[in-house]
Amino acid sequence: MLTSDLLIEILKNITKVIETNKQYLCDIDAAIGDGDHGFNMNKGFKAVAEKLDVVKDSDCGTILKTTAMTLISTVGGAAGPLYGTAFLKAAKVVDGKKDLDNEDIVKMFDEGIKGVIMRGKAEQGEKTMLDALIPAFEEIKRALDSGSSSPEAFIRATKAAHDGVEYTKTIRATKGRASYLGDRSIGHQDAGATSSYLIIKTISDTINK
Amino acid sequence: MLTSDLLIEILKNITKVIETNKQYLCDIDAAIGDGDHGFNMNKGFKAVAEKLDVVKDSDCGTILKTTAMTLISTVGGAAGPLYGTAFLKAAKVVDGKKDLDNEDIVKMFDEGIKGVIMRGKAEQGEKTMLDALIPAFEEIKRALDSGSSSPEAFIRATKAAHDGVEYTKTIRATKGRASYLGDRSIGHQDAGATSSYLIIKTISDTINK
Amino acid sequence: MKKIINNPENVVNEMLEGIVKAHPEYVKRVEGFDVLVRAEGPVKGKVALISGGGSGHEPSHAGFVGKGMLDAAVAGEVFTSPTPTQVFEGIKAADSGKGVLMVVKNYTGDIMNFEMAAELADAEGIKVDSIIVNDDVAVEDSTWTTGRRGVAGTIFVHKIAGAAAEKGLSLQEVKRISEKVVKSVRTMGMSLTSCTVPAAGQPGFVLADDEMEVGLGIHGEPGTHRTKIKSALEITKELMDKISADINLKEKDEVAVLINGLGGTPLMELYIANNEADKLLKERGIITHKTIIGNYMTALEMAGYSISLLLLDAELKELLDYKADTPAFKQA
Amino acid sequence: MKKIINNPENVVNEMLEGIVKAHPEYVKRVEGFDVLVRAEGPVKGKVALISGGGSGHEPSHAGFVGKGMLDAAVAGEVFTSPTPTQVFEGIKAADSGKGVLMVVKNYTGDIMNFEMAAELADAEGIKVDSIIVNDDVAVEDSTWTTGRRGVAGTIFVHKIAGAAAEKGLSLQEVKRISEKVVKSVRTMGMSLTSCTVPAAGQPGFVLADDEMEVGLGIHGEPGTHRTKIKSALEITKELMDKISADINLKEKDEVAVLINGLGGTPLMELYIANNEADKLLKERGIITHKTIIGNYMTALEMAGYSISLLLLDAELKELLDYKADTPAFKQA
Ligand SMILES: Nc1ncnc2c1ncn2[C@@H]1O[C@H](COP(=O)(O)OP(=O)(O)O)[C@@H](O)[C@H]1O
Ligand SMILES: Nc1ncnc2c1ncn2[C@@H]1O[C@H](COP(=O)(O)OP(=O)(O)O)[C@@H](O)[C@H]1O
Ligand SMILES: [Mg+2]
Ligand SMILES: [Mg+2]
Ligand SMILES: [Mg+2]
Ligand SMILES: [Mg+2]
Repeated sequence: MLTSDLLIEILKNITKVIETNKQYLCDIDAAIGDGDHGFNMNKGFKAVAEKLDVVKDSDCGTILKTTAMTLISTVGGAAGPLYGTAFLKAAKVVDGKKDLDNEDIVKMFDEGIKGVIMRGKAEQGEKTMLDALIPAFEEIKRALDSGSSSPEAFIRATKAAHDGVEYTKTIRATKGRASYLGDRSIGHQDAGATSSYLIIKTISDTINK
Repeated sequence: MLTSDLLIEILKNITKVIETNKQYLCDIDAAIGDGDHGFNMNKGFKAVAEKLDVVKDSDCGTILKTTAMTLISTVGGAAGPLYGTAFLKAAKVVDGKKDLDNEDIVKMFDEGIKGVIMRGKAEQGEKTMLDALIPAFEEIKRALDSGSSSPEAFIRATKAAHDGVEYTKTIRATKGRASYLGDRSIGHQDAGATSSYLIIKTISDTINK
Repeated sequence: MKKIINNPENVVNEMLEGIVKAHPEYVKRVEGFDVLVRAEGPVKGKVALISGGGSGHEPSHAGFVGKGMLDAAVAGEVFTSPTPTQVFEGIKAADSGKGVLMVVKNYTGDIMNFEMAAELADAEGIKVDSIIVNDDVAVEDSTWTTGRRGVAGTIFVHKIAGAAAEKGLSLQEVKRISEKVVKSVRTMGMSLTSCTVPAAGQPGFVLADDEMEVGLGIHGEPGTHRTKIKSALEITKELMDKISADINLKEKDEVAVLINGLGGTPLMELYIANNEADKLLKERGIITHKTIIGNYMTALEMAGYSISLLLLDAELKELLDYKADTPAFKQA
Repeated sequence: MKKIINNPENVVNEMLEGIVKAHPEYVKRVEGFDVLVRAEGPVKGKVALISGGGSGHEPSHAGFVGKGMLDAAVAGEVFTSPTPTQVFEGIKAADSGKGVLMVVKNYTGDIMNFEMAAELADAEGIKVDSIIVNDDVAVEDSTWTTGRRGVAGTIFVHKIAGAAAEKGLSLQEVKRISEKVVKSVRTMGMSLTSCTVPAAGQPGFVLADDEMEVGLGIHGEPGTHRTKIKSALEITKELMDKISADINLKEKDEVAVLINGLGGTPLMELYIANNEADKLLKERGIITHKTIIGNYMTALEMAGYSISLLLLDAELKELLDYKADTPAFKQA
């Protein structure tokens, strides 16, 4: 069960984790992109954190929509529209709800990922955030289907996301800035996949606390 | 006695010496000027050397005038007009003569230096080529007056020119590019004084050979 | 990092202020946003042309706001696409009712942010269309990738679409002409040095003293390959060969040439490169109608340059020669 | 040394070729000399304005050859004054019988070479006069030194004297107006990096990663002092204070501002500096009539900039605003 209070806490923790990893994400992006992913994400989530007080008593839909709109209006780059769209689509699923059950969680994730795909026109295996998000989502589904609790499911999802990040090292980018490098992108991990992994890990850490 | 053949030899030797010292003169100029004095001089004397074959049977006036015009039309910078004017004025003194006596030599030097002063409006002590030329000239006069031979006089002049270069290290530039530096020019030797010293030394080495 | 800046986080804002103060006769700022619009805008009776992208490419794009070129420019953070909110403000400020054409360089971020802005504008009933510039032949244009990047060739779109809009053509016409420019322009660049994003504080990559990077993007992204530094002739030939092969130039074809400095290259070197480019074109019997040379699409202080060739027809030629009056591009 | 060049000994020649090929509608070359004159020159019925100096300051001076500015530009080797022979060719090619005014920057070499050229011209019966620009307040103007250097303020002389000549004024009048500009303009600059003369192959001086040089010349000559790098605000204030003190600006005075890049500075930084300069002028109640910003008088790839202030009166204002059409300066 995910309450709106817990959701607020998760978002606050994501802000902290992104801030801590700002330079790390930039360095990863610098190797095969333009080195700004950490700044972009940090700018966005700092803005989100500032808005959270205003919506702290709202339903999950409002919280996620505010998060989405804030990311969209502050991040820019590729990450802004992608994460923004993900949160926006997730928000729609839980509109008006203060407490979310496992079904909501799965649906939220599913819609969020579909949003990323719709916006970015990428698929799994193109060395993007999807390579962390999709395996994580599939693991959540599998875990919940087999009767695991959501905290347990997220522990497994975190592992899957991490594997996804590792997988991005082995492939050639065909979407995003790194695709310009051709085969030279192989050997480097994807920045967006890394931030997605950090976000899933933070959700897991927060609900497992 | 200075013959036109010896004059040609002197000019060829100057060309070689300047070429050998190209980088050295640039480095000196770089410290307090713009680092091109060696290039400028080298460009000019290489052009002079090319012209020497044409005038090799001419009188000293023609040889020096050709040298002057070539320097004026190829060197540029501060050194071009100054050395060019010096040679031009010296040429006038010996117009039509194939053999020069000591009196001619003194007069040539005197007029040449006056040309530098007329063109550059500097005087001794301003950290320019004059700080090598004037003491050298005075030493030549002194030596010849006291009955020395011209080869002897030039050995003494070379020493005086060298002292002049050393002296430029102790003073502040008030003319030329180095003057913009104010007191920061103290401690560095002047590039033009150094090339003047090299020229006098080459005359001396050639006639003492 | 050596830069004449105050706070690295505030460079875009201070730059925009400095632009408005330098060129009040050309541009004004949309209050509260990183958007510059024509001083007299929105201009009645014309399609509005807007562009933008990450900052750090100055004079692109704000320097081209003015008569005969752009109506508005939207500035993102350095090398980061502006947000849909910012672009949407640009659209609103530029639109005079005849529709808006967005000139977008082909980067995932730019495409998505401008697309979302268009969705917002659409919801408010503003007619918006877009043209995607993808002139960089360094990058392979395959269906499996995001395709070619948009680089300096974008200037030709600004100039020619700008002239079309200024002459009062419809949105559909301006878009058709823009598409023709995009189809007819190719660019390739190289660099001698990297550049430093102020907020990052260190260069995106490092080149050894005898190395150059060929085919790189305008954000300090690594290029297609790195080699020992070559002569102006060899470099220019490599770029020209790649471009000409791609655009399939034939004898008697007429082109416009853009020799674009990346920010840190002395004009002397650009002219030396132009001397080589011109010789190569003449050798092939290609006619140079116009040469544009200088810093137009830069990557901060990067040393290097790109060559763009635009294959002309009568329509493009007339619009290219049409008068323009902006801070960074003026033509009588 | 990293440069897009072929042979270091041939950079000036190849650059001039590249300029003529890029701008045939503006300039042509005097065959066999490093001199560019107006494509349509000599222009009948007007005083000819010529300038020149060492190369490496592009677009100065060839970039300003055209309507309303220069009639000819003479290019020396990099950072080396051109010879009298070259200048004399410029004089002959530009003169249409109404006399020639030479705009000379105050360097010993330039002064002497231009002076000797004038002597040659005089011997051929050509009316020649000269104006010496000495705007650099970094250097003390005392009777014991060669006086101040001529730097970026020279652009204002080109522009204003150029307008006066274009309007058909006499040599005497054009000279009077030029003298007024020289009296009314002051400049000071700073740099973050050195620059490398191609033939030398290594930088003229070296600055540490956290150092800047203040008050330096445009040839890589060391400046007046070296300090830790400061903010755009502090740097701009230091330059502005020195300039304003020297020219004694008062409230309500009207000025033209030139924020001049030295070649390797991104436009972004120039605009940030302009933002500060504008604030400082407003604080003192000084009115900015016009701002010119970009690379006008450069020192190869040097990073840094200079500020020039020109105190205006009605006459200078009118001539400054007069139309100009040259490769590097256009005004409707
Ligand atoms: N089309 C796409 N679909 C999904 N993710 C993408 C796409 N393009 C880029 N990304 C993700 O965005 C990340 C880069 O984000 P960021 O650095 O903030 O933007 P930019 O590339 O504009 O600088 C990449 O590492 C990748 O994971
Ligand atoms: N007014 C002057 N009178 C005499 N010599 C001068 C004068 N100005 C400069 N010089 C000499 O010229 C030298 C510099 O020559 P060079 O480097 O070729 O020219 P530039 O200073 O134009 O680069 C100085 O070292 C100095 O000796
Ligand atoms: Mg990035
Ligand atoms: Mg010198
Ligand atoms: Mg980016
Ligand atoms: Mg010099």
